[in-house]
Amino acid sequence: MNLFAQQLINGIFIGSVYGLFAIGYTLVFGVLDILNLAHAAVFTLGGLVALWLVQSAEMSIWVAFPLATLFSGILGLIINAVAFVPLRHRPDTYFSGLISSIALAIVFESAAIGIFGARTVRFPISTIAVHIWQIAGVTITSLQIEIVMIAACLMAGLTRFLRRSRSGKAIRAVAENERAARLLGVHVDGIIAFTFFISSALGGAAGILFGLYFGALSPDMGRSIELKGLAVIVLGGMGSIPGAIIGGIAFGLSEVLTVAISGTSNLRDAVAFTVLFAILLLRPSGLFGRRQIRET
Amino acid sequence: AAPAWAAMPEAKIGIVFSMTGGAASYGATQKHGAQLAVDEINAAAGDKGVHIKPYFDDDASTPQQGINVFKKFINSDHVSAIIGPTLSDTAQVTDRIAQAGSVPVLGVSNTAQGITEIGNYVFRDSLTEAVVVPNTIRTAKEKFGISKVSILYGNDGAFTKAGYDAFKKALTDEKITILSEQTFAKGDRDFSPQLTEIKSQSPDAIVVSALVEEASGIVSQARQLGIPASVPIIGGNGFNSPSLIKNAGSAAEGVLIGAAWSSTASNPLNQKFVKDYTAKYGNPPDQFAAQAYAGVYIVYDAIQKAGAPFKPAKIRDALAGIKNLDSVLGKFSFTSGRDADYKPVLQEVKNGKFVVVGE
Amino acid sequence: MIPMDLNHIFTQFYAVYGSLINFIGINSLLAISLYVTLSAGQLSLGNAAFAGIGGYTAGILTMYLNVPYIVALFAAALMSGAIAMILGFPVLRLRGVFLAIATLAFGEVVRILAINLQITGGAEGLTPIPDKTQAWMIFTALALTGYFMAVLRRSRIGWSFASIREDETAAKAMGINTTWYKTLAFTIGAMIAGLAGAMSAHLNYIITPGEFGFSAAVQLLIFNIVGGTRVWYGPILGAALLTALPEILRGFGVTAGPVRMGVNGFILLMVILFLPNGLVSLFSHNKD
Amino acid sequence: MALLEIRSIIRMFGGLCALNGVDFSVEEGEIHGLIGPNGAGKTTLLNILSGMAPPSSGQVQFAGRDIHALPAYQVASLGVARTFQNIRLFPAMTCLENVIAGQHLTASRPLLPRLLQLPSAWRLDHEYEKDARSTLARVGLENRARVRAQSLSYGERRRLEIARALAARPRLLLLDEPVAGMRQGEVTQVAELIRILAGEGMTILLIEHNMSFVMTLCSRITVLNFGQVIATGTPDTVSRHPHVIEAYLGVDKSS
Amino acid sequence: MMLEVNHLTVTYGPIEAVHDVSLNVESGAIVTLIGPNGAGKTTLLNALSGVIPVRGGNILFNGQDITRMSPHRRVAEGIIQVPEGRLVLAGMTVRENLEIGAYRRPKSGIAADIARMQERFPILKDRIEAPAGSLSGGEQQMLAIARGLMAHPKLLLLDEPSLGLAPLVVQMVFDIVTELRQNGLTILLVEQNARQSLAVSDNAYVIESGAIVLEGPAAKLRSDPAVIRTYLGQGL
Ligand SMILES: Nc1ncnc2c1ncn2[C@@H]1O[C@H](COP(=O)(O)OP(=O)(O)OP(=O)(O)O)[C@@H](O)[C@H]1O
Ligand SMILES: Nc1ncnc2c1ncn2[C@@H]1O[C@H](COP(=O)(O)OP(=O)(O)OP(=O)(O)O)[C@@H](O)[C@H]1O
Ligand SMILES: [Mg+2]
Ligand SMILES: [Mg+2]
Repeated sequence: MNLFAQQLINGIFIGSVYGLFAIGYTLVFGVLDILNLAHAAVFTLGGLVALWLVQSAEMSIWVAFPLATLFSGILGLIINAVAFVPLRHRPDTYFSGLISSIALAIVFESAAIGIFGARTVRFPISTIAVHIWQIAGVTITSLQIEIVMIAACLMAGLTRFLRRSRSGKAIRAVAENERAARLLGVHVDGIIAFTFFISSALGGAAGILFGLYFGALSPDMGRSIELKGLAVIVLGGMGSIPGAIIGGIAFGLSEVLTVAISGTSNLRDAVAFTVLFAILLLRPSGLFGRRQIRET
Repeated sequence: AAPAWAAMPEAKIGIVFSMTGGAASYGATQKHGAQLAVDEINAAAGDKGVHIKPYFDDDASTPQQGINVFKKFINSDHVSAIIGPTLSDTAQVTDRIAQAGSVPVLGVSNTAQGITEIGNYVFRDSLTEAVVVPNTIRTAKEKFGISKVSILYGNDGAFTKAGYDAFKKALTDEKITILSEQTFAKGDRDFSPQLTEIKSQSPDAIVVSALVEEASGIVSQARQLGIPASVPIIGGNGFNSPSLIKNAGSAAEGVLIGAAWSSTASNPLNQKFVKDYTAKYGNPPDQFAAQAYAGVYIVYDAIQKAGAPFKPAKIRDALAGIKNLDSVLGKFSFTSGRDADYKPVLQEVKNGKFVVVGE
Repeated sequence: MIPMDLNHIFTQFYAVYGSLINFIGINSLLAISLYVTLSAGQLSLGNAAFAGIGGYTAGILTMYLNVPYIVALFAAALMSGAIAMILGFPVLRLRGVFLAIATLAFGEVVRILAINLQITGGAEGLTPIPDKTQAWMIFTALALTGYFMAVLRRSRIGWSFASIREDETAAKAMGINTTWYKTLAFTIGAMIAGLAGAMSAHLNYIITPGEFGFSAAVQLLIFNIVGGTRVWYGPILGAALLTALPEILRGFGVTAGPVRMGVNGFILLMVILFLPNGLVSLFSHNKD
Repeated sequence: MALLEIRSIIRMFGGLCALNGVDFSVEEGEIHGLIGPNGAGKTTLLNILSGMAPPSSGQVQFAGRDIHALPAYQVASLGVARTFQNIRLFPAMTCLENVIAGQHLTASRPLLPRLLQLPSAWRLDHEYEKDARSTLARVGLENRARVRAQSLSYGERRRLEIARALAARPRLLLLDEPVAGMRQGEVTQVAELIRILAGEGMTILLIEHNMSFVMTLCSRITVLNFGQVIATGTPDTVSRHPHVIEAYLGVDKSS
Repeated sequence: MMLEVNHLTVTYGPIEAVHDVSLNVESGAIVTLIGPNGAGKTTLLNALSGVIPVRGGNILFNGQDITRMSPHRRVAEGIIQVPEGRLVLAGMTVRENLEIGAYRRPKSGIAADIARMQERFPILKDRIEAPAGSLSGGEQQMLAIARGLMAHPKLLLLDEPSLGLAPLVVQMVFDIVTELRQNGLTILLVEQNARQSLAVSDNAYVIESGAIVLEGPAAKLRSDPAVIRTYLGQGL
């Protein structure tokens, strides 16, 4: 029983990490209807820059965290300006944006290798105090709780922001129909840039938390989470913030439960992706996806 | 006119590692090791001695790029010998090209089975897990009285899979019970589900086949999840890197590592290498660097024996004849099957250092 | 004297770049395999997995069963095609990125199976696969598929694909059995991919699960977009440029490692930004 | 037996009953109008007739065959073509290509002669293209053949949609607001075209809010309100029907 | 003069869709623009809204040159367009559509305005929480008009407002237009229904192939034989 409880906690935790990564991802996806495949690179760079600030600039993590998050947000603005704005009005913008963001991701990753080296690095042990609790044989760390809390707060806050606030509605309006939004007085280009900023800042923050928790940062760390992040936002329903978190947790749980139930992890990813596959067949627009509106 | 090398004999060597892609972190230290050796050799050769002209290249961690690089080395650069590539997958393909082109190739990190069986031009100085592991398990059993273990390994990479095979065989040979086998994938950062499962089985030890990127995470998360320090973690070549200690910190204490090289081995060549490398690059070397460094010296030895004009075939013969060469790895020979033949070491992490605890 | 020299230069060139040329051929075939599905408006990220299925099928047949190579090639194409057809009916109900992810998930499952199965050689891959692929085979296959695609455009199938790509609902209303045509596109694509995978396995001596993961799938899309998706030779141009790019950069003395990777990415970015219709716009004068 | 028989069609969207037991029939060769207030269920009914969406219950018979359970492409292959209220063209194709794509059911393009590059394939292409051009000419778009559909104006798009539907040479043509966005002169042209088509034996069911168009063109009209038929008959009877005036027409102030 | 358009030229690539058009809209007036399909009416309105670039000429709004002003600032200035083809935000609810309509104006009074719109178009009341994309064509058109009014425009550009509306509702829309004018709103109207639009307008322009071919007081144009022939007709 303890074992099972521990696995559930593991699943919720790793799922929240996926979700954190996916929130920013899905935000841009929802607005522009294009995938920003440089998101994983921002995730990586956010973590690496925070590490650099802590290690080389000898800052406290509490200073480095917001600075690196800000830096990631600015990367988002750069991605938008370089990889998306020039393509905005091309007929193939969907695919070309996909590719240009990959191209930029390659440039970012090579820059990361060039600047930080290819090896895995970690935050100094003293960066953040971690408490470990053993409750009834179940291990929980303070960092885990913090990460799950942050994910939950972000989900609630962002959802509310999108539903209620003026800018949130403007973001959704741009997502629905850019031309209409423009005619209604929405500063579309500004809203898009703003969305990229928020999205990338979130991506960078996720990278920092990831690095803090797992104690491992490397220039290619975005790669392994990229695919899962993609799976998660589709599972949750594109553009849906609760979907991203809940999809993340669902994905995390399916991974962990495979291990718990089968006792071996050989098929962990296979099961996770099969579940994704099955859910898509049952609910073609994901768990929380927008319902198909009439076409005729 | 007389060729340039008549005055200053120069042997061309192609050196290819994964500078980008999934194995980039290993390729980076390999290149450092090789570069250091080349610089030392060329400095020592002075005006008269045989120089090495290195052609460095990147296989981007993929077989296709590896093939292109090998073809270029052989047909365009006309190198006399090749060192690399980083990954066994790639070597499976590229070494056949070297074989077909009759250019000797020395793998310095390929550990998969069957690589040297490709042909008589294919060598390696990397001890395979199959050589290192039995010794590790035997010593560990004697020392800790281990009778039941859980295994955790990466099942999607040739290196970690080969390590697993070797561990499994050694454990069976030693009649140690395997409680469960868990796997992970390249790039995984979270190992808590597997470790939770393992914890629940209360093994005497955890046997792990992983490269250092994942190994550090596994070691620290195992301790974080409350697997007591009295349950040792046993790893292979992949663990043998200073980053393990750097990244896992105190959790790394007590980890047992069977490896092909030890940074603390008393061998003076080795001590000098560790010192020079650390001075030059600011980081202590890992096993990848050491094997690459040794590889350049091994090839250089063969080159000198073969002599100008450095015909690949003659270098091959000289390589095959290497016996008890002094190297950072120890007294180095090739087996008749062109695999490395020297003594592995068993190390333990103590007070943040690798300490040799047996052979 | 001169002909001999030319001959020498040619053999020399082929010795150095022969395998590069072969890879261009194989990658072009893979790119076209995706082009087929794209031309029906479906983004499949499963084609790399179909190449893997083809590669393993053919490899197992020639290695263990001594099946003649040509038969193995056909078997590979058929196997990939059959799986695509079975997969297609449920999956092709999905649209856009949902389809892409479902096919990607399929690819991941195939990859993980290949890692865990005995017959595929697990993580170490299937090796040594006999070396049977020759340049002429690759380029004959490429020429035939290229021709097929060029001609298909003006056929009933081609028009149906185009209609579905433009507006699936309207296509249905015009009497087009969209499910069938989408499955057809998916299947043809998978067959071409399977063939390419089989040829690649018999060129490289080995096939490993790592070869057809996410990045391989995306790479095929990159070939298509960089080359241009308006005409059948677009994907070929894209595959040729991007496959040769590392070699070209090497020729210009761009050092190995992160710098080359960065320059690679930068060039990719430039092509996307400044050639709106891909490389084909350099060759066709059809302006918009 | 009428060409199209619609019996007790009900269509629910969640709790909303868009069609609530609709019955009427369309005779072969007639021009039948379908009118009613916004949201009455006209487009929903058209979707059901063309197989784009199944009814919640009820039957549709076309030429004696039940078609309410058939997928859209099969309904189309029986000879039913339609246009869309919110215009669904193939945006990146030219006008000519849109019409050629619309020939799916009528053009045979065998693959083999094409693969062998036989002249017959080219001849067919040529023929079909000529057909398409004359179809474009029927809706007055002959000089826009090479223009992409996405750069047409609203009214031109409507006409191109009609042309594309005609390319299928349907027995029954369903038009959803064919003259929306057209001026009087243009409306007259479309009305003329529809009359000619009916004269050629085509049956037409059309939805329209342009009353002078409907009243002068249709031989019979069915009026829907809240998903139910409130009147059906000749333009004269319908336009005098008090329910219809109250729910739909109102009292025309401008005349 | 509220709106002054001088020698305006708009192109799509090589095609000139609007050619050297000059027109004026006086404050508080209703001006109708009529012309055949493809004449350039929508193009002209889009140029006024700033969503497509202008090739030549200029646009003055209350004396201020807005030719290069970005669309959202024009909206802030009070120029609102109800676009052709509705462009409702399909996935957002009817209420959210209306709220977004008021994006550029102060928050106060939005709820009251929504209530007023629901009164005008009862259907919007019934479906207030439904996604706009599920509405019927005509219902969406009503929503688009209501959404435009939510902005409290100074100059309202209406592109075919009666498109797809039932006769009763068309009547209502024209009633609203007259009512708005009484409240001092200025309107530039593009309408298929030339007869009715000329009836409520002060001035009118006829545009053909991108150029103004006729202009004058609406009453005068209503009796122009050419206009009668092509735009008013006698029914069929
Ligand atoms: N997919 C759907 N989901 C929810 N409601 C729908 C859907 N489709 C139609 N409706 C509703 O059903 C009713 C009928 O819609 P329909 O489009 O058939 O009307 P219509 O008669 O064509 O109106 P109009 O003349 O305005 O085009 C409307 O109230 C509409 O909101
Ligand atoms: N995006 C575009 N690209 C190229 N040409 C266009 C584009 N939009 C419109 N046009 C062309 O510009 C001309 C004017 O179009 P516009 O939409 O302004 O006409 P309109 O007067 O509004 O017609 P309608 O009454 O049919 O709505 C037309 O010839 C049309 O084909
Ligand atoms: Mg309708
Ligand atoms: Mg218009």
